[in-house]
Amino acid sequence: MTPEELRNIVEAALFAASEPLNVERLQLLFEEGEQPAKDTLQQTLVQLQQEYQERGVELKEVASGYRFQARHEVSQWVSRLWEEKPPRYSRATLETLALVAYRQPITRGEIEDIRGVAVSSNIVKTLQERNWIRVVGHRDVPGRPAIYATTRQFLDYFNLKSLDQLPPLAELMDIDKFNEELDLRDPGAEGASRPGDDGGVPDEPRYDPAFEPAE
Amino acid sequence: MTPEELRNIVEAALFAASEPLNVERLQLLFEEGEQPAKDTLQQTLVQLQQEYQERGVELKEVASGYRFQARHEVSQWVSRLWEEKPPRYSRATLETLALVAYRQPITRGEIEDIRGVAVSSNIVKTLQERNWIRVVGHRDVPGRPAIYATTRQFLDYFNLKSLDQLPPLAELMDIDKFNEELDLRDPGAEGASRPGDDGGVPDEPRYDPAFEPAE
Amino acid sequence: MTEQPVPEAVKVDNPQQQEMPFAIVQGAPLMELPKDLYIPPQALEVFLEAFEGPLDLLLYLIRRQNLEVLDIPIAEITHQYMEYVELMKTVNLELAAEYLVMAAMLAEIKSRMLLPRPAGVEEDEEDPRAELVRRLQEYERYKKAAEDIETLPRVDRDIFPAAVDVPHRQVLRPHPEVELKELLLAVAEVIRRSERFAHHQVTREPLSVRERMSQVLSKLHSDSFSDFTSLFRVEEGKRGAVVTLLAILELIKQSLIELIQTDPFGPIHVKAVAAGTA
Repeated sequence: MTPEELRNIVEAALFAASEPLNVERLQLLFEEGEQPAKDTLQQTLVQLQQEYQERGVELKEVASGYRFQARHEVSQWVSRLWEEKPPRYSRATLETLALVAYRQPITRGEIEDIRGVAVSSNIVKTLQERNWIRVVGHRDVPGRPAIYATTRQFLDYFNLKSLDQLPPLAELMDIDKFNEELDLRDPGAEGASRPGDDGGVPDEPRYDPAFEPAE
Repeated sequence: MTPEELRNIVEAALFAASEPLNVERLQLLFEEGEQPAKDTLQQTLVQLQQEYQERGVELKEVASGYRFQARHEVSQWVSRLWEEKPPRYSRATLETLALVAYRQPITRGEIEDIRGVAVSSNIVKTLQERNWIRVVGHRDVPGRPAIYATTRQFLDYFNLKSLDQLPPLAELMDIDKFNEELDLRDPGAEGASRPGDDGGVPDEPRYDPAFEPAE
Repeated sequence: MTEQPVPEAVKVDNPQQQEMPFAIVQGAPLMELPKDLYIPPQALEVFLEAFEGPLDLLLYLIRRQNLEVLDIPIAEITHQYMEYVELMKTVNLELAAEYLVMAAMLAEIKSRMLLPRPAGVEEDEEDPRAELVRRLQEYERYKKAAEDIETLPRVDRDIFPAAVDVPHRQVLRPHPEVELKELLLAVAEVIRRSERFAHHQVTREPLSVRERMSQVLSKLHSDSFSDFTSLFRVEEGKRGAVVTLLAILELIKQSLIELIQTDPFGPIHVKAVAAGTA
């Protein structure tokens, strides 16, 4: 097989697939024993990315692999292909999604604690049906509540390669500093027993999608 | 708008659309007053057709307009994107194969005697089409039944050099001991209570080399 | 999926965007959220739907007064908050429950703030507002994160993946995969079954002999004789010869092949008994 033939197969597969393809998936297009090496496929992908650099579509790498998509510069024209408005999501849905994305793995109860309001089953169901979040386990407490995490499809949908491409979370002002500013107390007093402290909120998502088992 | 910008818009729209687009439809991508002439769009389409002449996808004119499609030459690989999940063999098929392996050369009647139940022609046909068993002769009794044996492909599939690499029957018959050994050798068996395990079938190798009897 | 459009009222925390009517109450546009405490009862539900819960409402009240979260005038905010909660109770009890919890928290903070601190006693106790501030800040950062996610480019709205047809698509039906283990379990099971229920005792020849029987059989023709010695291979040694001989004897016993020797000590010829198709 010549490099051109290989490129054409990879190109056509990426265009024809309804979801992003990674190198492992591309290998499966070939009979056993005829599979190109991963390095070779990786080079082909880089070559394609270059060949499409100046065109209307680009080869974009997202969480679960590579996909061809309309280049940002032309999307205002392309969007006119569809008359229907794209779906919108309620604030409750987006806030729940944000909490799963930034605080995963997380239970519904923990989401409710932070939002201060109940999370409806519909929202969780909607997010699961969209394949944006999924149950990754159960917490070992009474009731064994489900623990949720985001999926690769979530990242794919938002054009992201990994969770750390999400916009950074706003800084949370330190309570110690707050106590100082209130000027009610000794400035030196350490807030040794902060109420509700859960051991510190990580600024970075703790969940690595690379660990997600293949589906 | 430069010709390249126009080409990129048309290219992206053709790739993003789920149905063929004609020149009139392409015009609608643009604001009124900014719509390119039909001739211009027609030229752009011809240009795109030429640019994709040697690639994995081609711009094809069909009844309702133009669409990009995978080129015929690559479709055998691209088709594997939708390869169905392999089915499983029935127990009757596995037992028939197992008896041919262990009791060859053997007729269908002899297999039926041991299994205590009829062996359907389909099972024998399936195994012959797979090139795992073949007819090596006919028994000189009324009806002249075919005698079956396993093939080289059968050995290759199971990664065996010869049949006596299979464990002897006597060893297999001690089923409890045998099961225990299988469990010990099966690396997947220990993951029975993994968190987040959704009951999916684990990706086990189809042949465990550790299983091969020592020579 | 029940995608509700985000109500316009979501924009309440951008006070400059007040040209849009916040709600239409009995035909009259309500241009902004009420600044005083009076909410027309008909608008209450719309008003509540604009908020994602007590923390959101509290944040709104603080932001509306251009206050830093850190400088909450608890007394004033509590007072306003309680007024709203009173209104809610009359309309939507279920929703009010969560707001009531917050009201209780505000009331507690307020009471603790009112109590005089005993002079000369070093308090280890934190400012009673600390927990509330922590929760408000925590909620606000995820509220902000949700807004950020909303603005991310996304498929269906900003991202248009390419999709092409495969007109010459072939239907590929792969063969089932079988593990050796499955095969071994199958044979063990079938033999065990046959020994338990049938008169039939399955003999257990070494597999090498059975394999050789197949090989010998497939080498022979029924219409012509082969040389007996051609069945043996020197490189297999004694063991190979024994296996082949056992296989030939078993094949003769089963009347699958015949041996012919015309003269004593003359060459032996062998052929398959049946006119096989192999």
